[in-house]
Amino acid sequence: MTVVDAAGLTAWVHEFTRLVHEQRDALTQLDAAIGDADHGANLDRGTAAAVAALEAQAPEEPAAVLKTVATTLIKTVGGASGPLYGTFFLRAAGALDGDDGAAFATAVRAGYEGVVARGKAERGDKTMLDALGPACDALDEALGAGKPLDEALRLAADAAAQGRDATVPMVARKGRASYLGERSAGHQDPGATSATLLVEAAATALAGRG
Amino acid sequence: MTVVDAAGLTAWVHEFTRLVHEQRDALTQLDAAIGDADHGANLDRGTAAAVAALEAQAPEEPAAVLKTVATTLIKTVGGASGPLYGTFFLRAAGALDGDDGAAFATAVRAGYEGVVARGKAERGDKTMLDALGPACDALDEALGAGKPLDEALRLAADAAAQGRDATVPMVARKGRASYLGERSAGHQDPGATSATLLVEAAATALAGRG
Amino acid sequence: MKKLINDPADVVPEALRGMAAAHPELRVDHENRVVFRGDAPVRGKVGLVSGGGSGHEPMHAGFVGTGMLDAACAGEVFTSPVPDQVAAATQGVDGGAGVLHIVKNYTGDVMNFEMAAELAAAESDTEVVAVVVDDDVAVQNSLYTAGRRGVGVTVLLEKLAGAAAEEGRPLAEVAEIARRVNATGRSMGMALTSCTVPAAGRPTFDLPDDEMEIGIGIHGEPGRRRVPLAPAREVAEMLVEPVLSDLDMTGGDGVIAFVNGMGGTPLLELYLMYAEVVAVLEKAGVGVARNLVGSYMTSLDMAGCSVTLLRADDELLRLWDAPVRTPALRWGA
Amino acid sequence: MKKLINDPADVVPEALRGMAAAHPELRVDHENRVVFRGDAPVRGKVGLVSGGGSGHEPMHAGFVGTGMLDAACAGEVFTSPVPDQVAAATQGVDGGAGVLHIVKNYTGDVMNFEMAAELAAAESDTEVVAVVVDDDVAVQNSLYTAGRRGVGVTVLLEKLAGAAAEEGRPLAEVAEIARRVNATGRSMGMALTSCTVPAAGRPTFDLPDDEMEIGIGIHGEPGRRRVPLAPAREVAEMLVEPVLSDLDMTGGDGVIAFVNGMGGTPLLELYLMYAEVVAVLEKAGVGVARNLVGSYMTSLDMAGCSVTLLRADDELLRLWDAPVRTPALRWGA
Ligand SMILES: Nc1ncnc2c1ncn2[C@@H]1O[C@H](COP(=O)(O)OP(=O)(O)O)[C@@H](O)[C@H]1O
Ligand SMILES: Nc1ncnc2c1ncn2[C@@H]1O[C@H](COP(=O)(O)OP(=O)(O)O)[C@@H](O)[C@H]1O
Ligand SMILES: [Mg+2]
Ligand SMILES: [Mg+2]
Ligand SMILES: [Mg+2]
Ligand SMILES: [Mg+2]
Repeated sequence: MTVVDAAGLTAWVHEFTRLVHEQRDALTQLDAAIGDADHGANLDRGTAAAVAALEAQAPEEPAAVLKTVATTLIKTVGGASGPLYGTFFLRAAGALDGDDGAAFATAVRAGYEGVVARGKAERGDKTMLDALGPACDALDEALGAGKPLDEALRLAADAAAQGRDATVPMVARKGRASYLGERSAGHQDPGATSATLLVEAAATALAGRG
Repeated sequence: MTVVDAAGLTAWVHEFTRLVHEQRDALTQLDAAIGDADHGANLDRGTAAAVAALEAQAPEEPAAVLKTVATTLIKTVGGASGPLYGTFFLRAAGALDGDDGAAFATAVRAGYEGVVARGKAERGDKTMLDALGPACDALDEALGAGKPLDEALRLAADAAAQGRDATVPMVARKGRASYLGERSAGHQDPGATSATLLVEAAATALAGRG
Repeated sequence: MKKLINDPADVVPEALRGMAAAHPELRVDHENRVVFRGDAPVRGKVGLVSGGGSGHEPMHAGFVGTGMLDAACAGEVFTSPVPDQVAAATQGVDGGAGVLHIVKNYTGDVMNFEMAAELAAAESDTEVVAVVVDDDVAVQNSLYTAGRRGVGVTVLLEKLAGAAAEEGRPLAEVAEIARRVNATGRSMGMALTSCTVPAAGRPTFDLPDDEMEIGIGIHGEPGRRRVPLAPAREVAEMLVEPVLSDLDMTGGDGVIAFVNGMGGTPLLELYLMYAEVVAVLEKAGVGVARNLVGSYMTSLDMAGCSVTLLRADDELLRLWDAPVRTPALRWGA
Repeated sequence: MKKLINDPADVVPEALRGMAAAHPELRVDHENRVVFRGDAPVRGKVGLVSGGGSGHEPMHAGFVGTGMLDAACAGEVFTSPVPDQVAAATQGVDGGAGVLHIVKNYTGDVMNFEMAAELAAAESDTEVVAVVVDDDVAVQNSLYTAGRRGVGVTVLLEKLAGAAAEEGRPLAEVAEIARRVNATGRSMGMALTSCTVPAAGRPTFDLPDDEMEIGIGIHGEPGRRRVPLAPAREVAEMLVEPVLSDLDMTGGDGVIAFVNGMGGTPLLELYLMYAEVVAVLEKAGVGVARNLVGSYMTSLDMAGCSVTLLRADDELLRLWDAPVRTPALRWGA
């Protein structure tokens, strides 16, 4: 069965957009505490633009969907999260080869590695990597263990959420929160929070596909 | 008996200074409501300087006391109340001729007329004239009726207080409060309030002199 | 009260100390609290003296220099300077061609400058002419009131009369230009928040989060009316329309348009407001010949703005474009 | 939230419209949100491009003009511009002598400028060199963190590198001057109040009436520590001392001292602060060769200030004194 097609990826982006819009103020408030109070506005603007671009073009190729999202995010978000989420989708688009769950997992991991390369952060630095990394690991592990994509994505979303929660006590070493030093501890990272929405959106949008 | 001598006038200025300092914030708050929130600071600065000048010089002539106060107020207060109170003391100094209650009343009325001339306001415009004017009238009337200065000054202070209270419903036609138009009604005029302190100070400081 | 100050009583002399350190090209008389052009008095040039309460920075000291003021007297916060200060300034800028006093129309300012002129007349034979600025359309003009306040036009007038004086024009002509500027310029202001006078220690007025004051002055005087918060687009209309209906600004050479910040409003918002003001003017058929956008005549930390329009003509535009070299306004020099 | 705006989403394009109207000598590309010198690209001159989030006005667009920047990219409020904007700016200022990117050290700014440079390299053969400004001593500098932030030195660097480019110096030399400026300048900032991001609608942080934040950035990032309110005299010490202990500023030709307002602080207070800063420097034996006092790099409506010191030498002083003609900085031209 075709698990990952243009429609599925488009649904993923739509669902991510919906969640970001819904959580816009919450994301901004998290960013206000340890950053500059724009993360919700940034992603809301970017994801809305990505949906508009997909609607204007409706790419037929799955990789083209991801590429459109990537370039739109890069063109419209700015800040740290724009290039990072943009790179995520760009690398995922480049790595997408096939239409099953494993192909999706490979693409997502390539995206994650793109974020690592672009942002030069590590897990534990209190960034979106702390949600994305565990999610990729959980996805690979579940698929490797023969679990269906549905269940694997659910596990990935749970891992992302756990990773997100684990950012609370961390002292930030990258991004704007790092300027706060010790004062950054005790706050949840906004990027890890939005990244969890991204994985959550995949689990929802691709549900029932395998 | 010498009713009005340098010591008496100096005591008057001291008492006025004390009252202004005590009421400084109240005067400023009245000015905040319909002006620019500086009347208390202005008079506190000026009267303190006047006391300092009197201490530095200790003029022997009663008129010289009033003149020192006048020039010091003009030099240090600024705003509307500086020239007006300065003119009050300057004209009073010029008109002081004799040392009894009648001489004092004449001097005070000359001061009042100086304020009228300098400020070009009338009674009913919601200014210090609304306290000074009734005080002068009451003083003249009481002395004319043969009352002792003590009692006359008390009546003058009461008249000033009544005049001050009567400014509350007035719509200001002069000074900064006039910019508010109808919105100036319902507030007590700061200058009428400080002028009442001036008359009150005379009643206190000159008490027991006749 | 949150301010970068020490003792509230020392704000003015301490800020003057900073001005003196920052601007060695000026001369500061700390005793009299007067800021002079470094080269004052300029022989044969009409001397321009202005001044007023402090708390409106950069006005007036920031406008001292070539092509604008020769001296500015700094009163206490929101309190006009005293006659001695104005007299010292007058004497210090007298280059033999007479002195122009530029006085904003407030009871205190008018009286203190008057007394200074009386002092000057008694003590020297310097010719002094005073021009009183009264451009605020928020205030009714009448013989039986204190009259309109002097606000934004003051800045434009100091520039334009300063340029005329710099050209070597005689006192009568400089004064006549100043009067013409005052006659053809009008302003209107608004506040989003009150200011806090240092010596008072708390906001002059309370303004709920969803309201603004229209028709405020520059001393934290409350305005004529309080209205619900509105978008910049509507604020621009509320400010421009009363100005246009007070004085015909159409035809001729357009206007000098001045959007002024009250001290607590960031430049981002002032530029945005300027775009809205231009839109209102366009609709009314009024062209903009020159403009000035920034916080030039402030009211301490008040958030808000004012709009000033001045009907331009050839001569005023030439004077506007003439070189000016002061801490706050500088071009062509 | 009390601001002179319309829809919070439109703040940046609407303010750019006002800038374009106010400054006909500049050219504004509204699609890309880039403000250009009117005469860009200047043949044979190194092009200077900077930019960053909006909300810091007059930085950067207010520094576009002769002797300073060739183009400024305006991102959303507090959000770095996107690569397309920077690429359009780069292309638009390329006069054949290469382009210098002046980038403040924030993760987002650095990445977006990097991606723009990659785009430029792929699409043209314009030589691009980036200089990253990181002068904020409130932040620990380490390879393992995001490093120090770029703050006040950016303004001085844009002036100094701009003057070098205007002289016709080649890209390598202009970049080397920029790097030298960055290496010899340091800053420290503080806030009395938070700013309010228009899209967020409420203050980024809460600060009690009797406390202030020391070591804040220019994006409403909270500072390193919160301390009780203190007089200006002590604030000056808290800001100057960490700067002096980070970098030796004694000897040589003194410093360029820059007291910057954060947007909501009136000039009166900035001059007062400058007097206190000079007093601290005097005690430390540091002379001031040049100064700049005003709100040049703001954080929306935040009340507060920052102090920047730059160790001067003959060449830097000459470049500082060179003519500059921009909306916000202007002298000698
Ligand atoms: N170097 C980095 N690597 C990975 N993620 C990062 C990095 N720097 C910042 N981030 C993420 O970006 C988020 C902030 O995004 P956003 O607020 O949109 O950008 P900005 O910090 O430029 O305002 C942070 O919460 C963090 O998760
Ligand atoms: N023209 C006038 N004649 C008499 N009194 C006046 C006049 N104008 C103002 N005042 C008085 O001055 C008071 C205000 O004084 P003050 O606050 O010190 O000066 P300013 O208005 O310049 O700030 C007013 O309350 C009023 O009583
Ligand atoms: Mg952010
Ligand atoms: Mg007052
Ligand atoms: Mg006053
Ligand atoms: Mg940001």
